[in-house]
Amino acid sequence: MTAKIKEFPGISLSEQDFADGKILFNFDKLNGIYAWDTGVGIGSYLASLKNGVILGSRCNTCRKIVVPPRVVCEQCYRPMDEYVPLQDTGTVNTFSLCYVTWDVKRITDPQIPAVIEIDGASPLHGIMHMLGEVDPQAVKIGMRVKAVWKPAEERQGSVNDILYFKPIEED
Amino acid sequence: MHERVAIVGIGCTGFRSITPEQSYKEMVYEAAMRAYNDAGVDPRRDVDSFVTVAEDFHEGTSIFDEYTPDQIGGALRSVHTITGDGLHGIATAYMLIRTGQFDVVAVEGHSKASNIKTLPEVTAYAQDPILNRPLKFNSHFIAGLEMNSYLFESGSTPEQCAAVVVKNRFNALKNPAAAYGADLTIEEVLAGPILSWPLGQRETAEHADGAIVMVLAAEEKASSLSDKPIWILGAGWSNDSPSLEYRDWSHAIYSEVAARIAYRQAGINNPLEAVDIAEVDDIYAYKELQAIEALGFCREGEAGILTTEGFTSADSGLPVNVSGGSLGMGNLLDANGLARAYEIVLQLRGEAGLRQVEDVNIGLAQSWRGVPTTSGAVLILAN
Amino acid sequence: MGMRKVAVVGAGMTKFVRRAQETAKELTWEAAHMALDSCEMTMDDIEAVCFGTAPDAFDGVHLNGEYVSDGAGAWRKPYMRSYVGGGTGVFVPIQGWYHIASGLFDVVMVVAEEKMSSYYPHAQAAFLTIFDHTTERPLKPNLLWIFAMEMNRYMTTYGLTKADIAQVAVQHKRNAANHPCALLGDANITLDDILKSEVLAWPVQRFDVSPVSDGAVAVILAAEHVAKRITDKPVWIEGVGWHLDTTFWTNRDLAYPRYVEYAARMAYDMAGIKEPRKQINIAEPYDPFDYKALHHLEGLQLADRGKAAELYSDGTASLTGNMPICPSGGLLGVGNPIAAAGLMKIAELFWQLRGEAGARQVPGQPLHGLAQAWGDLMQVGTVVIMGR
Amino acid sequence: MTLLHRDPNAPLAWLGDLPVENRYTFGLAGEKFFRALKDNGQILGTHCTNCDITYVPATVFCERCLSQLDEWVDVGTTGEVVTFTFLFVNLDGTPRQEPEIIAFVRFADGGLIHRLGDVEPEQVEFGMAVQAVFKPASERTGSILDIDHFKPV
Repeated sequence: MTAKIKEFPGISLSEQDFADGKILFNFDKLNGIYAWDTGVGIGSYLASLKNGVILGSRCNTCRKIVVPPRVVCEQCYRPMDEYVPLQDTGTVNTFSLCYVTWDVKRITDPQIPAVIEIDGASPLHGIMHMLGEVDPQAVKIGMRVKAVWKPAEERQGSVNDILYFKPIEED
Repeated sequence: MHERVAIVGIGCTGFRSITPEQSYKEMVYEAAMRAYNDAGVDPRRDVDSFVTVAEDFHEGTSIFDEYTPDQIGGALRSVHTITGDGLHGIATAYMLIRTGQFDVVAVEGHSKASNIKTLPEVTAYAQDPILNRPLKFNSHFIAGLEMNSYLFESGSTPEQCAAVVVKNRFNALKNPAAAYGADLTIEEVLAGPILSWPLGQRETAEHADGAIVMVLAAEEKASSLSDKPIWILGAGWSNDSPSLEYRDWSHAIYSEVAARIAYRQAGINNPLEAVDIAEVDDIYAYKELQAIEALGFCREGEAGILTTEGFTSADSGLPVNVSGGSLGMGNLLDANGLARAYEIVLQLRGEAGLRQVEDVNIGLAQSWRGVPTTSGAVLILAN
Repeated sequence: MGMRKVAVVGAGMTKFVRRAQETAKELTWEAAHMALDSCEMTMDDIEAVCFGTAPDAFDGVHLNGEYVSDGAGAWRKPYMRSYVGGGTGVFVPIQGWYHIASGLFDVVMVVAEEKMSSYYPHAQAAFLTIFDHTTERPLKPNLLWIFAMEMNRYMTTYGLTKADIAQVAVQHKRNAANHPCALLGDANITLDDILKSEVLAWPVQRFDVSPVSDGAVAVILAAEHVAKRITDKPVWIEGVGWHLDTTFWTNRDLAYPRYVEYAARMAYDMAGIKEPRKQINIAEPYDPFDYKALHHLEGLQLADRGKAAELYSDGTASLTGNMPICPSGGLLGVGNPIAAAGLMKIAELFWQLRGEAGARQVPGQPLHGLAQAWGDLMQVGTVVIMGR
Repeated sequence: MTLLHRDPNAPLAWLGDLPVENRYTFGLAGEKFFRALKDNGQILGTHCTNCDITYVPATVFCERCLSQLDEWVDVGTTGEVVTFTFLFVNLDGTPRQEPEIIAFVRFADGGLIHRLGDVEPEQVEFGMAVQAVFKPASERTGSILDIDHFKPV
């Protein structure tokens, strides 16, 4: 049918069309404020972060330790058996060197988000966090890293209680 | 194709004005566990597909469908989300099973309304951004306009609307899951603050948190899974004009169309004769009257009279909202229709406890998606 | 009783543009109107409407499905909106399929629309809100992060180079030069252009990414008895599949999209396809980023793990190859108004299988085509197989 | 249902927002409708010959048959109150002492939602004729607010 149709609808505008007032438009902004109940699993995860511990949970059926902790195992749908405090070290599963912020501003020094497999959790089980104190070009998949925590008195029970993960030397 | 489909398991948790001890995922998990236990199924083995109903801005998350699978046992399974009411979710599961490709399908809906700190402003963001939002009106004005038009056209009265509140909140006293049971008088209802005249605050359902999960199955499975399968006789849903400028202000035409579709499937010509019990939308009290008329239980202008005469009370001709409705159980956002259907299933199974209605064989659940929508759904169930 | 057969009988779409003047409703209507015209139907023939759009944040309206419904023709008709993130565009025809296959309806309008430019100042920022509000959003993530991290994991696992992957962008953007609705078609683009484009989030560069855009697409589905009455060239929906993986995306292997594999197996089973590499004549895998097309071809079992790039280097994927991939130009070339982009792939298969794709027509009268989309937190696969 | 317990020190809730800001084009119909409102103080509709309906505000498509509409009509500035309400809550849900008087004012087969002014609540009636009161031309921007309110004729 595209062979027969000559004209497709759709009028393309440029930013200039808005600036010049060539078209009519308006703005609005949502006032959307939420207080999400943290509940059992994530509530305990946050409380644990405040104490400088990354918390996981174990499913005895699947013989698996996951992070963050949750009350039900998504694989077998059995209740998770217990909490497991994990190490604050891990291995870089993957990463990026990002030159754009979330609200699309260019930056010269890249942010380095990574998925970090946490020691003590099952293989491939990790969390997303940032890398720091590292030359961006030196970051590698498989690199060993350790959490750099905020001082205890500044922690609020938040993933930001960890400032970032930094490389560690190991034998 | 599977012609016949039944509800074989139900579970819920809630319904309370706040639920701070549980995350939304944990709340849904609890409801799902109950439903799977009720149906005697293991979701990881026996459920072929999962349908959830949710809206981004009710959750505070974009493409919220991301967060639906784990707590219902749907990880790495065929799961999808409908931005509709729970009855749209049931209708979707009904269609999936009827294709013949799926034997067992689960449906989930929930509300964490207490987590939305700016609900009036979130609701207002559903208004047309060019024609309506610049006026900066609280969205209750739409219900005010509609109620006034409905009263004027139908000859119904504010007292009749207040009688709906009295009935439903009284019914809720016998429902242990209901958050807002009360023994009130019409005068007490009318004495409350006005939201958008003629609509009063006490004729508007308070919000509640809660989750509901249901398991549906094709006929062959249903009979083996459940002693009391509740059969779907008909499912209809419809929209009307979404714009405030072109819609009909006094009639719930979307409910009329949805009912017509559902009745045709169910082979029902005379609804009042066929249907033994109904659960209808009552987010605002006048909506119950409007719905009773749109569903063809009586003529325009008669629903209010039937209500004050007690015809829709729990022990009378056509019991309506024996559960307490949204006025008695709370407004559950996208899960409202599931709560209505939940009560019908309990009643048809004979498991409604103190509020069990005698001799019920066919029940009807109806829902509306709230202001500013013109979206309604109707489900007809039988034991 | 066997399953009811469902066919695509009409299609329409708008141009994909960076900023559309039309409102979301108007874009939706333009596509719907064209789809009706294409098969000489009227709204009297349409019994139900299915609508797809991804997050409400883009169009900027709460309960967006309700707001846009009039443009999709939902007036006094059964209407539902479905979504599975980026997978929505290929899900909404599945939704239409089950409406008809259920026996409840015979003719259904399926529309997908996205107006990303309504999100201000930049659509990309909306993606912050797809992350977990408590455990991830405080890190201020953007969408590029997860793509870049997945691409990195994929490249490293299989030892692929940027040049291996950039071939995808070259070919899709070249194909798009023949698509009248395309935003970024370029017949002369080279590998070097891709590799030298601005680095956004290494390993992702500017030309590895599809552009945010506005647009809408509509198709009309009909049950067998109606389809045969309307057209002598119905295109059948032979198989559908969809799977949604766990939300905990940092707890699984990012190198391989197992959810796409599961969705594909579901669709192949239904379509009776035993040897996809031989039986699928055209593939429209989801390509919002160039590596994603490769990732998906592997999940779809159309290439061995880590080997999909070879389909491009050995010519299999080209317009005249054995299995042309994204003859439309894909998201990389035509544009990526999320849900509409997925449904564009369905429209493309419809036109290709009918031999109506004009300058993009692949030779050899293809019998079976596959369209696939993907989305959420690297989590969902949606697959539709169509055939003559 | 769960074997895990909640840490007694767990924070109750995580507070956050949904950052959504939008810029809406008025579109094909809105462009013409609001220019006429702004420049000429006119209220325009479009007519669907197929359904014999005149939509106000104007739209480029008929929601019933999806036909393209290009027959534009000026429907005047006086309409009829179809329904009305007195709104006692603000946008954020807080109560207000003086109500907003809001009406749906019919023009042809459509109409406009707007405020009523120059009238007491008890004077408002169904079917009452009301007229658009425009802001001075210099203050109009191309918005529904270019009409300040409607008042009884």
